[in-house]
Parts: sequence; C-alpha cells; structure tokens
Amino acid sequence: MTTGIEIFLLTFLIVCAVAVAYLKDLLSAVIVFGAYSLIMAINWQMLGAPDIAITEAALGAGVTTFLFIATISKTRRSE
Amino acid sequence: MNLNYEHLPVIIVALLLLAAFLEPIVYRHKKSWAAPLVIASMAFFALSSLYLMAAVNYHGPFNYYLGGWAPPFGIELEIDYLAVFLLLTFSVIGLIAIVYGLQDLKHGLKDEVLGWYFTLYLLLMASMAGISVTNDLFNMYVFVEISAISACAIISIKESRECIEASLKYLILSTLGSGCILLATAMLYMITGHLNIGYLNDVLPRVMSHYPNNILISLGFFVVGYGVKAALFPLHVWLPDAHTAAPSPSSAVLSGLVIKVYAAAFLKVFLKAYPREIFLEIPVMEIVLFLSVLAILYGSIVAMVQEDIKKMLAYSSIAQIGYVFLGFSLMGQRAVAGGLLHIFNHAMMKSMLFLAAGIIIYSTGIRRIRDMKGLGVKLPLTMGAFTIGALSMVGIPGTNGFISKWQLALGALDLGRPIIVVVILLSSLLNCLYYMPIVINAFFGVKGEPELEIGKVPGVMLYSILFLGFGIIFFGIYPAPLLAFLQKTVTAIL
Amino acid sequence: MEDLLVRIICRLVVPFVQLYGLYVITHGHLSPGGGFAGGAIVGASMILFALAFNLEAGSRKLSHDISLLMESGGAIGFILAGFVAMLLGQNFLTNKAAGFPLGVPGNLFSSGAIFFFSVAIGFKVGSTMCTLFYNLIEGSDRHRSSE
Amino acid sequence: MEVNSLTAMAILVLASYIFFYLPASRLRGVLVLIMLGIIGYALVATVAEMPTFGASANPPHNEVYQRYLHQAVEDTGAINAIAAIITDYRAFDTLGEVTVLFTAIAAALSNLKAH
Repeated sequence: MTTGIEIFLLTFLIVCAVAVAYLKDLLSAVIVFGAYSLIMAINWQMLGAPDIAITEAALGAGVTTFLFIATISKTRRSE
Repeated sequence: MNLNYEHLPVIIVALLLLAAFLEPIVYRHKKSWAAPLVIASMAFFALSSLYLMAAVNYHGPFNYYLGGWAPPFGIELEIDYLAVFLLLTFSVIGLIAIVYGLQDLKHGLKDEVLGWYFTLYLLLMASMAGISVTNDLFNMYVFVEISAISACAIISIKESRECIEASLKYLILSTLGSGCILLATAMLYMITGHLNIGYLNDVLPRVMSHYPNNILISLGFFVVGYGVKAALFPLHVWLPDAHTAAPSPSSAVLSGLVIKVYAAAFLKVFLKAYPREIFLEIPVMEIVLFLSVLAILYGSIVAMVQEDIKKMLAYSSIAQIGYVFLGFSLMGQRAVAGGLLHIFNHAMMKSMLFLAAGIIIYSTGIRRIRDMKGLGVKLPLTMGAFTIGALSMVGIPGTNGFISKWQLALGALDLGRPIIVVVILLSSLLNCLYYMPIVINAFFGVKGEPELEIGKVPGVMLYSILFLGFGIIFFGIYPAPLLAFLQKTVTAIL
Repeated sequence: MEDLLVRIICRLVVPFVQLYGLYVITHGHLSPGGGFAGGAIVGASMILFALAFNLEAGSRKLSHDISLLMESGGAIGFILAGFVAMLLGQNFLTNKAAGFPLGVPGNLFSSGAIFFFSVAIGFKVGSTMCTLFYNLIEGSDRHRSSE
Repeated sequence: MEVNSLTAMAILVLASYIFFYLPASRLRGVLVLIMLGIIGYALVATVAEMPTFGASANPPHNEVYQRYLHQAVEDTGAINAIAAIITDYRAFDTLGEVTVLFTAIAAALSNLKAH
C-alpha cells in the first residue's frame, strides 16, 4: 500500500500545484510547474508506467518549461 | 490490389490530413498551387461522400477495422446512415465556403498567413469527418481536440484585437469542454473496460447497478463538454464574440458546421453508447430539453436587439442549435429525424446568411443593420439570397427551414408535448421580427445617407451563395428523398 | 546569454542528450519510450543549444525550411506508411497482416511498421518543439528591436 | 444517487450559473463555493464508488487486456506492449495525436505571423 515516500511525493505534488496557482511571479510559477512535472514523472514510474514517466519528464519538465519561458519573454513577467 | 468503397471513409480522413500537412510546404515553394490543392481535396471529400451515401443507401451500413484489428482490440469506424449524412453535409458546405473564401480571404488576411489558413481549414474538415465516422470514444476525443484547436485558430487568424479576445475565450471554454469529455470517457472505461461505442452499449446495462454515480457523473460531464462546444444555452457565452470576429468563411463554417458536429457527437454518445434504460431512471434528457427550449427563446430574443449583422446571425445560431438539441432530447423517431434534418438545413441557411453578410461587408464595409437601407437596389442578388435565407429561418413554407420545424413539431406532438409546438411557433414569430425588418429595409427603405461606394462583387462569391439559395428552395419543395433517408437513419439509431 | 561555462557544458552535454533521444526513438518497440518521448528529448536538446548560444547558431544547425520539411515529412510519412498497407490489400495502418516483416522480437530492426512509425513520430515531435521555440523567441526579438 | 437529488443539483448549478452575471461580490463568492462544493461532493462520491485500484477483478481487466499483454509480441513483434498498443492496435489514435501537435504548431505560427 501507500509507503512513506509515496505520501511525501503526493504531498509535495499538491504543494506544488497550489503554489503554481498562488505565485504572482510567472517565471517562478513556471519553474515550480517544472518541479511538479518532475514529481509527477517519478510518480508514474512508481506506478509502473515508465513510458509515461519518460514522456512526462521530457515534455512536462523539459519542453513545456522552455516554451513557457519563451512565452513569458514575449509578454509580462508578473501576473 | 483490392480497393473497394469500404476504404473510402478512411481515405477521406487520411487524404485531408495529408493535404493539410502538404499545404505549408506547397505554400512556401509553389504559392500558386496552394489554393487548387485545397479545392481539390475538398472536392474529393464532397464527391466521395456523395458516392459513400449512394453506396450505403444501396448496400447498407458497414464497419471498417483500422489496422485490421476487430473492435474490442482496435479502432472501428462505423459508416452508417448517420455518418454519411453528416459527411455529405460537412463536405458540401465546406467546399462552398472555401470556394467563396478564396476571394474574401485574399482581401482580409495577410499573404503569409493564407497557407496556414488552408492548413487549418483542412485539419478542421478532417477532424469533422473523423468525428462523424468513428465508433470509438477515445478516437472521437482525439478528433474533438483537433477540431477545437483548429477552430480557435481560424478565428484568431485575422489581424485584430477582438479576434484574439474572442478566440482566447473560445479556447479556454473549449479546452474545459475537452477536459470534461476526456474525464467522462475515462470514467466509462473505468467501469466497463471498453471504448467502442457498441461494446459500451452492451456492457453498461450490466454494470449500471454497481456504479450508478459513475454513470451519472459521466453523463453530466458529456452534457457539459459537448454542450460547451455546441453552445447549448447556458454554455454559449463564447459563441457570439467568436462567430462575429472571425473572417466570413470561418464564421460560415463555424456556425454552420462546427457546432453541429458536436451536436452530432452528443447524439452518437447519448443514443448509441448509453442504453435507453438509463434515461428512464435519470432525467438527463429532460434537462437538455429544458435547456434547448431556453436556448431557442433566449437566442431569438437577444438577436432582436443586436445592431451588428454578424452578431445577430451568431445569436440566431444559439437559437437554432437549440432546435437540434430539442429534436435529439425528445428521443422520438420523428423528433430525432427533425433534429438531424435541422443540422443539414441550418448548415445551408446559416452558411448562406453569413456568406451574404460577408459579401455586404466585403463590398460596402457596412456591418450595422441600420445602415442597410436601400441596399437591395445596389446588391440585388446578394440581398435576394439573403431574403431566401431569412424566409427559411422564419420557416415560411416552400423553404427548407419550414420542413425541419414541421418535423420537429410533429415529433413533439407524437410524444404528446404540445407545449414544444408553442415554443417553435413563438420562436418563428420572433425570427420574423428580427429578420424581416432587414429585408424590408433593404428593398423598400428610403435612402437617407450619401451614396455608398459599392465595390465589385467577385463572381465566385455570388455564385456560391446563389447555389446555397437554390439548395434551400430545392430541399424546401422536394424534401422527400432526404426524409426517407433520415427515416432509415433514425430507425437504425433508436 | 554570454556565459562561457554554460556554453562549454552545453557543448559537452548536447551530443549525449541527442544520442539518448535517438536511442529512445529507435528502441521504442523494445524498451519504454518511443516517438513522442524521444522526439521531445531531441527537440529539447536543440532548444538547449539555442538557449546557450544564440538563435543564429541554433538555426544554422537546423534551418527553418528543413524544420518545416521535417515536421510535415514525419506526419506525411506516417500516413503514407498507412497507405502502403492499403495498397497491399489490407486496411489502413495494418502492420503484420500487410506483410511488413516482423523480424526476430528483441532485435532493433523488428516489428515491421512500428519501427518506422516511431521514427516518423520522433522526427515530427522533435522538429515541432524546435519550430515552436524558435518562432516564439524570434518574434520577441523582432518585437524588442522595433521598440 | 436519487433522481430528485439530480434534478435539484442541476437546478442549483444552473441557478448559480445565472448568478455569475452578477458583479463580483460576497454573494457571488458564496454561490461559487456552494457550486464547487456540490461538484466536489459528486466527484468524491464517484471516486469512492470506483473499482479498487489495481485489483484483478476490475472491469478493464477483460479480454482486451489479456490480448494486449499475452499476444502483443506475436501480433506485432514489439516487446514493449505499450508501443504495440499505441503504434499498432490503436495507431489511428496516434495519427490523431500527431495531428494535434501539427494543429498546435499551425495555430501558433499563424497567430505569430498574423500579429
């Protein structure tokens, strides 16, 4: 069943998700969102879905962050 | 080699996608070939839909297994009467709108964006064809997603502020709708283990007593998801802005076809995937019926006070999609046939009206209804076609709008709901109140202002709306074959 | 960005990232991964390169025309492979029954069309990421210079 | 859930939807909270009812699952069953996903070029 590490990861996931919504500085929000994706990837791996884990790590933590940063560079940094 | 007509539906989708992928390359290297490529693909789509309709009408519906994997394992396309009916509607109206659009878009769009517009248009058409033929819920979701993104993009492609605002609003709401659809699909998979619509229909009655909440919530999510996308009454907020701001051919396609495809997907999911017993226990359809009645009244009333002609047409679309949902949610034979017929008829009428409004805007720059006095003398053919469309919207006998309203009213009477007939009559009266002043002003209004500059109307634009006007009259006078076909469609669904 | 350390590290890391991306793409049918994940990794490596150096250096490695061509090409290849099965008398996107050689399971060149599909998807996804990033950054550069 | 509670819920949700047109105020905030509470309750009720996570008697563990796990190598030659599913059994979906990406690119580029 649920082990300590899983509880820790899930708690951290929720904290990240809430933080993304609350942060006023968009650049920090993007970085926190990257962390969220990374933890999500670890979660996928622990649930036995390595394919999704790799894709989540590459897309969620990597490319999405880059694209968000590029978008922020075109617009304003704060909300 | 063994290429018979059974491969045609997948060839349609694949070739439209192929043309869409080729379009950016072609536009970059050989600009003059881009427009013929779009027209050729759309013409192929229209011709093969016509052929498919004939084939299905003659040989009966058939299924197609993608990758050769039979249903529970792979994806299945089901080409039944409903699918070919939808394919034909989408392809013909789509072809006419893009033929019209070639002129209008050169005028309204930047040169470098035109190639991307063609790409997005073809993707939109491919996704609509996909939604019509697929028999797999997840596959349907994938196509819904494609059509949502491409529909947003063909709104925002025009260089103006309100386009961006409108399409952003549309994008947010439509993504919400996609999310609801995905969640509902996942819930159904969770409790049945199938994604194929036929298998769902088999398994759901068995698991209904185990998971009542799942089924209930998935129904709710499907109503909200497809309701947002089809602009069902309380979820319509994005529609007026989006359909007003878009370029005219986009408005015609969005209002005439794109909201209908979601209504058709709603029909597929609710009447084909869910077993009938569920609606006896859970009155979801009653709620949808109530909402569609509200939509009809609300759309008609708000359309009356609009000043911008495209905005008026957009609000009128909200009322008209209400008719479609009204027919579907009554769940009677004739009512569903009426709803389906209204998909076809309204696609013709509304595309024609939007394209006519596009001609008016193209040649005179007038958008406000008040300024249209005396326009009938300057643009006789355009305003004549507009008049036909307006009469059809009101539901004057002899136009196709009358036939579908008549079918809906008869369908409501079959089920013993005379109050629906009152609503339809009331709405026709309201339609009359806001369409007729335009027509009367245009032909008999006294010109108060200085002379207008009337630009030359390109022939292609005029011919396309005249063709649609001819179609409206034709199907108003001779609806028998279409009604017979719809009878078969409905018997197969219900 | 003009940072020597970042540049050197980037120059060292990018080839390995790309190699890993290609590995993930080509071994999609043998190990976790596949076209989507591998393509994203390759695309991310290109973005990393453009971030560490500058846009010109990035677009020298992968010009706009090529990227557009790859993007459409990947998707077109996917559809054409589906049509091949149809020409061989089977349904669209058929693999085994259409006579694609399955090979020995476990070998790199096995499982017929799946290998080809993975590569096509990888091309498509990788170039998509690059194109999107370049265009976003490019637009902002133009925007800034006009101000 | 009972039929009456569904109808009541739908009416409540619709009513609060109409109140969204009110200007931002305390009343609207309370209505939003009530609506979110209802939706949250419904979702929690659904999740509570779902089959146990990972149990072998779950509905998705049917003949499709059996076939995918046990015959994938024979059917497609791919050792990775997931690759077999996404690029062979359900390859049409993958074509759709690729198209979604292409659509996103087309949408983004057309917007960037237009403005």
